[in-house]
Amino acid sequence: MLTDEFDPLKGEMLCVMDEEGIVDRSLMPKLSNEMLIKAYRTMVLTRLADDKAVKLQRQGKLGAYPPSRGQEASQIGPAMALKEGDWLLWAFREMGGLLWKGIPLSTLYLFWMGNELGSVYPEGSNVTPSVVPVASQIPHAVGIAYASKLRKEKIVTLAYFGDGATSEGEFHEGLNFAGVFKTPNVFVCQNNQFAISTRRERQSASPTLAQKAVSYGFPGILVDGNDIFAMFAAAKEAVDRARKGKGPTLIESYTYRMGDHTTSDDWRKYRTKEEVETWQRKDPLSRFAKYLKAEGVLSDEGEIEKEMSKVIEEAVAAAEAVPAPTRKDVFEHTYAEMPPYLKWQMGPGGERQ
Amino acid sequence: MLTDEFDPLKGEMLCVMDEEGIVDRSLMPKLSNEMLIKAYRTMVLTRLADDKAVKLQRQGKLGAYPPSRGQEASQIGPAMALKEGDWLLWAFREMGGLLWKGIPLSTLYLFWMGNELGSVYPEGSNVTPSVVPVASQIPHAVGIAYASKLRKEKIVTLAYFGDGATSEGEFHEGLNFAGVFKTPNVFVCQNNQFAISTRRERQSASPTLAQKAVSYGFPGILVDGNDIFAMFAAAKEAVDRARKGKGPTLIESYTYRMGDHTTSDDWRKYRTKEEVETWQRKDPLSRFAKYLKAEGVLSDEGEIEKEMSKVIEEAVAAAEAVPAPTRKDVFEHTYAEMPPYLKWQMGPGGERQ
Amino acid sequence: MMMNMVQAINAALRMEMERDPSVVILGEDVGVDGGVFRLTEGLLDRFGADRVIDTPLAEAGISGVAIGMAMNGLRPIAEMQFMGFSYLALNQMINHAARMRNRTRGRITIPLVLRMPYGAGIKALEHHSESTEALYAQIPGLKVVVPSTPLEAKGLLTASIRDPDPVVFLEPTRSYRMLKEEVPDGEYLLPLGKARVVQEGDDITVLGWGAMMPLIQKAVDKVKASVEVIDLRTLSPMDIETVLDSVKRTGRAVVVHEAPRTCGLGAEIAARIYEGAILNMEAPVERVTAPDITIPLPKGEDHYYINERMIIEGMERTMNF
Amino acid sequence: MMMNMVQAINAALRMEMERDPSVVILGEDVGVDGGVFRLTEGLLDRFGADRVIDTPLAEAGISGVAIGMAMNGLRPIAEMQFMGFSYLALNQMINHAARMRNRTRGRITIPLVLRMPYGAGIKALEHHSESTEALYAQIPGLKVVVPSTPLEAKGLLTASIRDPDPVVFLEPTRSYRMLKEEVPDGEYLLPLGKARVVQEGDDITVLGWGAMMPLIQKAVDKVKASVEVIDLRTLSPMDIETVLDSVKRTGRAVVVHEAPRTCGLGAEIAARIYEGAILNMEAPVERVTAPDITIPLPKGEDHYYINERMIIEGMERTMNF
Ligand SMILES: Cc1ncc(C[n+]2csc(CCOP(=O)(O)OP(=O)(O)O)c2C)c(N)n1
Ligand SMILES: Cc1ncc(C[n+]2csc(CCOP(=O)(O)OP(=O)(O)O)c2C)c(N)n1
Ligand SMILES: [Mg+2]
Ligand SMILES: [Mg+2]
Repeated sequence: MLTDEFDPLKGEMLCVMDEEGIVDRSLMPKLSNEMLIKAYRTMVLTRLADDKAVKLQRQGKLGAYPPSRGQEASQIGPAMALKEGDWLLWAFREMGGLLWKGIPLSTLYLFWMGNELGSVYPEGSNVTPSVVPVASQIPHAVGIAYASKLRKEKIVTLAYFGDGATSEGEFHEGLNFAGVFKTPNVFVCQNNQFAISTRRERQSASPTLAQKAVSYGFPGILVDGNDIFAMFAAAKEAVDRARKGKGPTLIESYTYRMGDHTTSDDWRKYRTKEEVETWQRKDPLSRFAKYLKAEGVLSDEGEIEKEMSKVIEEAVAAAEAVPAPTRKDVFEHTYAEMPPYLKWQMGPGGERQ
Repeated sequence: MLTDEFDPLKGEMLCVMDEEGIVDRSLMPKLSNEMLIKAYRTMVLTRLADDKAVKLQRQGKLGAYPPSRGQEASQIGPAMALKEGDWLLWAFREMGGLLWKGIPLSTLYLFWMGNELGSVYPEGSNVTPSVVPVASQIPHAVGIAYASKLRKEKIVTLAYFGDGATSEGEFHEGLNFAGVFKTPNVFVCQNNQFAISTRRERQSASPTLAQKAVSYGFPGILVDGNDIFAMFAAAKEAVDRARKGKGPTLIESYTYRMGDHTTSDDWRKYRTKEEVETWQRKDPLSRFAKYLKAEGVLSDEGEIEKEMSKVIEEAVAAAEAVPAPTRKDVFEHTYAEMPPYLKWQMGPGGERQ
Repeated sequence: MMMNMVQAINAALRMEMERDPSVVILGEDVGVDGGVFRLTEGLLDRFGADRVIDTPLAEAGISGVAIGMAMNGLRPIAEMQFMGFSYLALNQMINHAARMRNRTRGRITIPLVLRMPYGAGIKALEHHSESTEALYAQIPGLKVVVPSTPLEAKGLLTASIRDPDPVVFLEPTRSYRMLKEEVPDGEYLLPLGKARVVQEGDDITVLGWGAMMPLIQKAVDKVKASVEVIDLRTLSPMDIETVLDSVKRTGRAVVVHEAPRTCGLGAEIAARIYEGAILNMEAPVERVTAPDITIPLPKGEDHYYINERMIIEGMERTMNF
Repeated sequence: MMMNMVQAINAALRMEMERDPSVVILGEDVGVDGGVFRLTEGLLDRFGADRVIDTPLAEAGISGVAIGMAMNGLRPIAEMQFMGFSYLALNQMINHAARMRNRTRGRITIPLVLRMPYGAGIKALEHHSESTEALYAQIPGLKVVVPSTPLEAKGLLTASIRDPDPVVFLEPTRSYRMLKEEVPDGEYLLPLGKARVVQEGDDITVLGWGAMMPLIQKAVDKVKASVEVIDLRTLSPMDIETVLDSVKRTGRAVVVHEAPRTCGLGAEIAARIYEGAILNMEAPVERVTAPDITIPLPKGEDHYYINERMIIEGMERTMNF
C-alpha cells in the first residue's frame, strides 16, 4: 500500500517520475501504450484549450476564466484511474479531468461563455457541473457515493477541490461523513499553493494537507502533483480501495498554479517571477513528454498539437454557434412545472417582468 | 511536555489518579491545599446544584436542562488552570466551570428558568453566555483570543465543547484559524461519548478526537476526563503554552454523561444500564474525595454538602425572586437605540404588537 | 385511525419508504433514538441503518450529503433538529438544492425533502422557536410547505416526498401533539401549491398556516362576522389565486404569522393582494405578526407569541376601518 | 477629491483605522492582494498584517472570529468576497451577531461590519451576482446598509463602522467604478436609518437603493411626470417615515429592486405604505423587480436584470392606473 509507505505525518511524498522524465521502476504503475498516448493527448488538449480560453477571455468572448496550466497531471492522473460509470465532481479549474471523462470541449467553452447549456453533459457521463462555492461539492460526493453503495453498485466517486477548500467547514463535514459511512470516495485536493492570493501556509498551520485524513479515520497521501504517474498510482490504489468497500482516501496533489487565479487576477501582486520559474522546471507536460520520447511511445509531438488545435477551433466554433438562452430557457427550469405566478412574470413574449 | 509524552495517535491517555484515588506522583501537578478544597467544594456544589436543577425541571420550575453529572472534573479541572481575566466560553453543559469562575449559581438558575438576565454575568468576569448552536462558540473563542493577542495582553481564552461539536464545520474553521493565527486558545472537548443518542464512534471514524489537532498544526492530548488532576495538568500546560505565545492546544477530555442529554431525553433508548454502571465506578467526585481523605485534606464531606445545599436553596430563592421580563425588557436590547417602527410595535403599554 | 401529527408524519414516512426503496432518511438522532420528537420512531428497525441514517452532528453536511444522494437517484428526507440550526444548511439549500435543475437545464434534479420543526409557543431554549420561513420562501427553486393538522401533514408530506423538486417541510412543533384526528391508513396525498379554504365567509378573509391555524380558528369562532379562513399550506410557490378569489369577495384580509413582521410572508401576501385586488379592498391588509425582536426566552415569550386576542383585534381593526 | 466608490470605501476604511486602533479588517485576500476588487489596497502596508488580516477560506470562520473580536473590544470589519458566499456566515450572523446584545441584556455587544459586494449586471460567474438583502433585512438585531454613490459610501461606511450594532454593508459591485464624484478628504458621516430624498416631485415616488439608483435616475429623466426619487440607504431598520411623507403627497409609488420579487424588500415597503397611507394611494404600489428565478449566467442575464425600460413602464402603469 502506497499509503503505508508514504506517511504525510513524516512529510513523505510519492514521486514516480523526476523532472527529467526518469521513472522509479519500483513505483511505476502499469499503463498500456494506448493509455499513455491517450493521456498525453488529453494533456496537450488541456494545455492548449486552456491557453485558448485565456485568449478568448481577452477577446471578450469568455467571462472570467480560471486557467489550469501546470495542473494537468494533477487532474488527468486521477481521472485515468476511474472506470466508466464512476462519478467525477469538480470545482472550476479541472478541465483536464473533464476532458478525460469525455465531456466535450465545446460544452466547457459554452459554460465559460456564460450559457447554462454548458453544464449539460452527455447522458450517463456521471460528471457533475462546476461548483463555485468552494468545497461545497465535497458533501455531494459523499452523498453520491452513499447512493452507489446503498444500491450495491461497484461505483467510485472522485471529487477534486483546492488547497483553499480544506479550510471550509464543508470539507470537514464531508470527509467526516465519508469516514463514518465508509463511502467509496476518493478526495483529490489539488494543492496548487494558492487560494487566489492566499498562500498555502496561510491556509492552514498543518504541515501537509494529506495529514488531515487523520481526523477522519482513513488514509491520506501526499503526491507529486506534476507527476502523472504518481497521481495515477495513488489514485488507482485509492479507487481500488473504495471499490472494494474499504472506504475513502484523501490525496494531496502537490502542484502549482502557473497562471493567474482567473483572468481577473494578477499574480504579480502576491508572488515573484522567480518562484513561478522554479515551478516551470517541474512542468507536468514536458516531463511526461520526455518520458514518452525516451520510451519511444511518442515520436511526433507537433502532429498531436496540430490535431488538438483543430479540435479546439472546432469546439470554439461549436460553442459560439449555440444561441443565447431565450426568456423561456431561463424561466422554465426553476421547477419541474412552472407555477402560475412565475408564468405571469415570464410573460407571453417576455415583455413584462 | 505532556503533549509529547502522550500521543493521541498512539491512543495514549494522560491519567494521574486512578479510580481509587491513588495518584501517580511523577505526573501529579502542584496544588495548594486551599486550591484542592476550593476545587472539591466547587465540585460538590456542581453535583448538588445539577441534581437540584433536574428536580426543579420536574417541578416545572426550569425549562429543559442538560445535566452535567459525571463531567465535573472535566469542567472544573481546566477552569482551575485559568487566571483572573482569562476568558471562558461554554456551550450549555458546563456549570462546573462557570461556578469555578465565580458566576453566581442564582444567575445560572435564572438562565435555565428562561430569563435573559441569567446571561448577565458580573462585570469583568470574561465568561460568555451559553451558546446553543453546537460548536458556534469556537470561532468566538478564536476572535476573543486574537483581540487579546493584538493588544499584547497576556490573556488566555478557553472554550469548552462536546464530542458532537467536533463534527461541525465551525469547529474545523475555528481551530484552523487558531492554528494559522497562533492565538492563545485552549480548546477543551468534553468527549462524554454521546451527542444526544449518537455515540462517539458514529460521530467520527477518527480513533481519538485529540488527534484532530494534527489538522491544525498544534498539539492535541487525550486526557482522563474523570480525573481532576489530569484535566488540571493538561490544561495548565496548555494555558501556559498559550500565555507564552506558543499557540493553541486541543484537549480531549474522555468522560461520560451519567444523566440524560437533557431533561427531555431518555437515555434508556440508546444505552444500557450496565454501560452507565461501568462509568459509575469512575465517578470523578468520589475519586477526588478518596484522594483528599487519604491525604488528610478533607475530613467532613457531610459538612460541605450541607453548606452547599444551603447555597443552592438561596440561589433558587434568589432566582425565583427575579420578576419576569417586561415588554420593554424584551424590546429594548434589539439595538442600542430603538428604531421608531419597533417603538410602535412595542406600543406605549404593550397592548399593541 | 386517530393520529396526532407526530404519528401522521411517521406514517407518511413509513409508507413512502415501503413504497419506494430510493427513499432514505438522514439526520441527527433519527435512527436509534427515533428522533428527538419521536417522528422517526420504529423506522430504523423496519428499514435498517442504511436507509434510516444517524449522521454526525453537522447540518451543512447533512444537507450537502442529501443533495448528493438526490443527484444519484435517491429521494432523501433530511432532518434538521430545529429550524434555528438550519441556517448552517442554507449555503447548500440556496446554492445547490434550489439551483441544480436550472443549472443543468433539467439534467440533474434534487428531489429532496428538508424536514424540520419550527415555531414558538413551547417554552423552549434559545434557537428552538424560530419561524424564519421567509428565508426559504424567497429562494427560487425551493418549495416551502407547512401542515397545520395531522391529516394535512400526512397528505402534504407524502406529496413533498414524491415531488421532483426540493421541498422545505416545516412542522409546527407546537402542533405535534396538540390534537388527534382521523387520518386514512392508506395512501393520502394533497397537492402542493394549493391553499385550503378551511371555512367560507363573506365579510373578511383570515389567512395563516401551521400552528397559527388553531389559534385563528379559536379567534374566528369568537367574532360575529362571517369569516373566510384560508390555510396557505404551501408558502412557496404560493397559491395567490385562492387568496385573491377570497379577498375579492370579502374586501378585507388579515394575515397571521408568528415570524417577525419585517419581510415576513405577510408582506408578500399583502403586496400581492393589492396588486391583484386593490380596487376590491375596503381596508388595508392587516398583518398580525410577531414583533421585530429576538424571540424571548420562556419567561418573556408571551410578549412575542401571537394570541387569540391579537387576532381578534386585527380582525376588528380591519372590519372597522 | 474625485473618487469612485472603490476609492471612497478605501478612504473610509483607512480613516477609521487611523482614528481607532480597535478597528481591524479580516477576510479572504484583503491583505497582500488588497481585495479582489482592490477595496483594501494599501491598508496592509499602512496598518500591518495584525490589523489587516488575510484569513483562511472560511466564511463561517471569518464571521464567527469577527464576532469574537467584537466581544473582546475590537471593531472588526469582515469581508465576504461575494454575497453569494455569505450564506455560510448566516448561522453566525443570525444566531450570534444579531442576538448577543439582547441575549446579554446589553452586556456584550457586537460592533461588527460585514462588508460584501452584491448585485448583478456585471456578467459574472454563478453566485457572483446575488442580491439577497432580504435574508439579512428580516433579522432583528442586524442593520443593513447599501450606498449608491462614492460620497454615500464614505459617509455610510464610516457610520457603520462606528455603529454599536452589527451592520451588513452591501456594496453594489456594478457601481464600484461606475462614476467618480467629489468626496471630502476629511471625516464624513451620514446617519444610518435615514433615507435620502434624491429629487423632489409631486406625481409619483420612485424608491430604490444601491445599483438601482443610477438606473432609476436615467428612467426618471425620461418621463414627463414630476417624480420624487428616494434612495433608501438603510434597508433595516427602514426609514418608512420619509417614504410615507413622500407617498402621502404623491399617492403613487414604484419600488425598484434587483432581487427576485417574492419576499423581496419591495413587499415589505408596499405593505408598510398601505398600512401607513392607504387612503392616500391612487394606484397599487408597483414593484419593479427581478423575476423569481435563479440569476442566469451572463448570456441570459438580460432576461433578469432591471433596465430603464422596465422602470419607465412601471411608472407608466402606476400613473395610468
Ligand atoms: C465559499 C466561497 N468563498 C469564496 C469564494 C471566492 N473564491 C473563488 S476561488 C477561491 C480560491 C479557491 O482556492 P482553492 O480551493 O485553493 O482552489 P484554486 O482556485 O487554487 O483552484 C476563492 C476564495 C468562493 N468561490 N466560494
Ligand atoms: C448546530 C446544532 N445542531 C443541533 C443541535 C441540537 N443539539 C443540542 S445538543 C446536541 C448534541 C451535542 O453533543 P455534544 O457536542 O457531544 O455535547 P453534549 O450534549 O454531549 O454535552 C444536539 C444535536 C444544536 N444545539 N445545534
Ligand atoms: Mg489552490
Ligand atoms: Mg457529547
